Amino acid sequence: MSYAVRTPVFEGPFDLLLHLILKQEVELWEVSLHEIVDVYLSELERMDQLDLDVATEFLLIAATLVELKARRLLPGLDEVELDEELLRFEERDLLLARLLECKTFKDAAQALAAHIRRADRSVPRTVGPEEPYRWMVPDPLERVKPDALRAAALRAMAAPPVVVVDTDHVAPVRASVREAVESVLRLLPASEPMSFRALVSGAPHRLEVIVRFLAVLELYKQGVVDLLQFTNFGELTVRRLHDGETALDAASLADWDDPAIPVDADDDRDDRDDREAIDLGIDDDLPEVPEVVLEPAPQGQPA
Amino acid sequence: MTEQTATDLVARRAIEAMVLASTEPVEARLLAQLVELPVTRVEELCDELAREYEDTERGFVLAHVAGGYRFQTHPDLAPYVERFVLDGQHARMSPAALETLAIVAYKQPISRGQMSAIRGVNVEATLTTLLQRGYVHEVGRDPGPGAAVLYGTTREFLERLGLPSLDALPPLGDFVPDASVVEALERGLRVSDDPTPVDESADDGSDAPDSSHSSPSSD
Amino acid sequence: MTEQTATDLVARRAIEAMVLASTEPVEARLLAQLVELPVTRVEELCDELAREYEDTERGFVLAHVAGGYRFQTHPDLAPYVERFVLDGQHARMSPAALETLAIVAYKQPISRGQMSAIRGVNVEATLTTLLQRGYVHEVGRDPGPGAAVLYGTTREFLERLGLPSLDALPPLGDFVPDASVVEALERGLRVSDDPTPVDESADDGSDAPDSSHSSPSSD
Repeated sequence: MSYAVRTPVFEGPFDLLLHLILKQEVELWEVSLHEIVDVYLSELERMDQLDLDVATEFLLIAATLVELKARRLLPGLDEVELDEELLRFEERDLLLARLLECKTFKDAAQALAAHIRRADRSVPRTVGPEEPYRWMVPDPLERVKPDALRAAALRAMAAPPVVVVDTDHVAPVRASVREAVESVLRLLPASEPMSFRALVSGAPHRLEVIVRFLAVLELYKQGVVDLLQFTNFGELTVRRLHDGETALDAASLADWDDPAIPVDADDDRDDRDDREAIDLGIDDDLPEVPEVVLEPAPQGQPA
Repeated sequence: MTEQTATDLVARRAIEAMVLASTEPVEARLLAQLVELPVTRVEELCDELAREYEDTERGFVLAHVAGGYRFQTHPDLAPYVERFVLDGQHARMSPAALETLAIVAYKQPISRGQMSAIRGVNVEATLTTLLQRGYVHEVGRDPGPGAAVLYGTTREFLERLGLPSLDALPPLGDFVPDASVVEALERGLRVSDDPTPVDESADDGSDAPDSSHSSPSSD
Repeated sequence: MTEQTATDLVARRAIEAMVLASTEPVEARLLAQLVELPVTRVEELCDELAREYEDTERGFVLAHVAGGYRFQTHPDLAPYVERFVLDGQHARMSPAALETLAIVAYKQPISRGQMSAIRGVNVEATLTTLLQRGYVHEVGRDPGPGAAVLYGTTREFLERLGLPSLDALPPLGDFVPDASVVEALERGLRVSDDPTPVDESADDGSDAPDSSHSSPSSD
């Protein structure tokens, strides 16, 4: 499926996501989360100039999407605790609810626009009374207090909005793939294989499970571990390939955790602006996740 | 002519004169006070007048806008009036401004943070525009911690939309996406453990390059 | 309906609409041009309209005054119109006008370009209103290139506000204007009068709350 989404400038993540999902409406049976995630991320990548505030929200949504996608890769979803299960649906539903709300107001805005277009066809009479009465009209300034004038001056000269990234709604849950790699290496026995489930048994937060999974993939990529899985969605087993420490590719690790450093200098994507490289590239096998800051409970739930 | 209708006639004429002389929509309450009739009667008279203008194909209408009555040109005559009143042109509103305005209209009183949450982007700039244009204003403070400024729509907003009051806005429920859209969205975000098999099969195929079975030397 | 009367009907309605929306009496010649009929025919139509209003006991008349046709209140209703006007509930200063006036008050002498730059919208319409009301007047010319007209507040402004002098304006305090405001003022005189689209959003600049159509003699 190819998307010619070159078109509009998306106003925000919901805009983009709505566009991506509803665009696929015609191909309803082929709709799948991973495609949406991929296209979303590649859209994000193409936006070479993201405002910081816009970027934050885009990244939050991206993180949620990646998380949704990553869940499919986690084994034994059917056995996770009920709490987790509920939480997962809750989060997905929250995103869904926000999308619905956004769509609702988009359509409401259209209705307002229609009212305005209709109203624009009429011009109100504003001339007021004719001469004999005109001089009787009280002067509007007589009702204005000097303080109101001062307030108006302040309003007019006030600084334009200072862009403040509102991070209140971002839960301070941080997980680093680099740290997860260390944890995995610490936990993984030198000789015998270990199930992924066991590897994440001590992880208190879903996010850590996901990041630990990414860490395992990274180790796999670097040839430190081998992965065994006999059936789809079956138990995933991790086995250390070599005894002792293998030299880890630090750059590759940095790739995960340090989005500010453009690690793809040798990349052939030449139209990228490295200064603002917010690398969520999906050129590699998996979405690279920058220092993941997930948002378990975004504000602004629909009323 | 009975006394009753004589009173009505004077009231009707007085209403026409006062509304004509006004620069703003005139509230029925004010008209009622000046013609010394109940507000409901004044409203009836205004309705009658409006119908009469329509029936006699006048070039103007008596419109009920922003809580009051005003004379305005009949929309049919827009081509003439537009050529004539050159500086009456309104600035167009961006889609972003309209969306934010819709949110304020339906959710007022509402804080900036709440607007941003709904739109998924910072509404700072659009809100400033709306404030400057006078469609939106501060209506209070959130009693909660932080005491966020709450915003609501203004009388200018109603005038711009040509609506008598906020109640005349179409109900928000009219815009809630229908089932097919909801389904499309739901499907778009479906996680794999959802029971529908359709999704699963689509995944299995296309997810392959992503799965851990791919060759380890991929880098 | 014959073709002739259909044309007449449209012309009649268009005349009503244009005269209603106009802030000045409208010349028959201008009306004739816009409805594409001979001037004499337009005059006939206006006479017919005037008679019709009289016959149907409207509260307004179509008067032929110096300069053209205009709607005005029927003399019978003078007591109502007077009370209505004196009541003055409809005389109000738009937020846009107040802001522009405030900028002039605190930053005079100031050019139109500078006002537009500070407010982020074209102040043309509001400034015209303020000039007409006599709150603001020309106080000089910028010595720099372009020689932009500079404006300041009038004595009437102070009187209306009940202030002895400009020094009595409440101080802005330790308020630091935004950098863009400072820049606009410094750039000052190089700012051409054409309004810079400071406002990033899709505003096309016209001064919204005030742009309520036609010319701004809002009294």
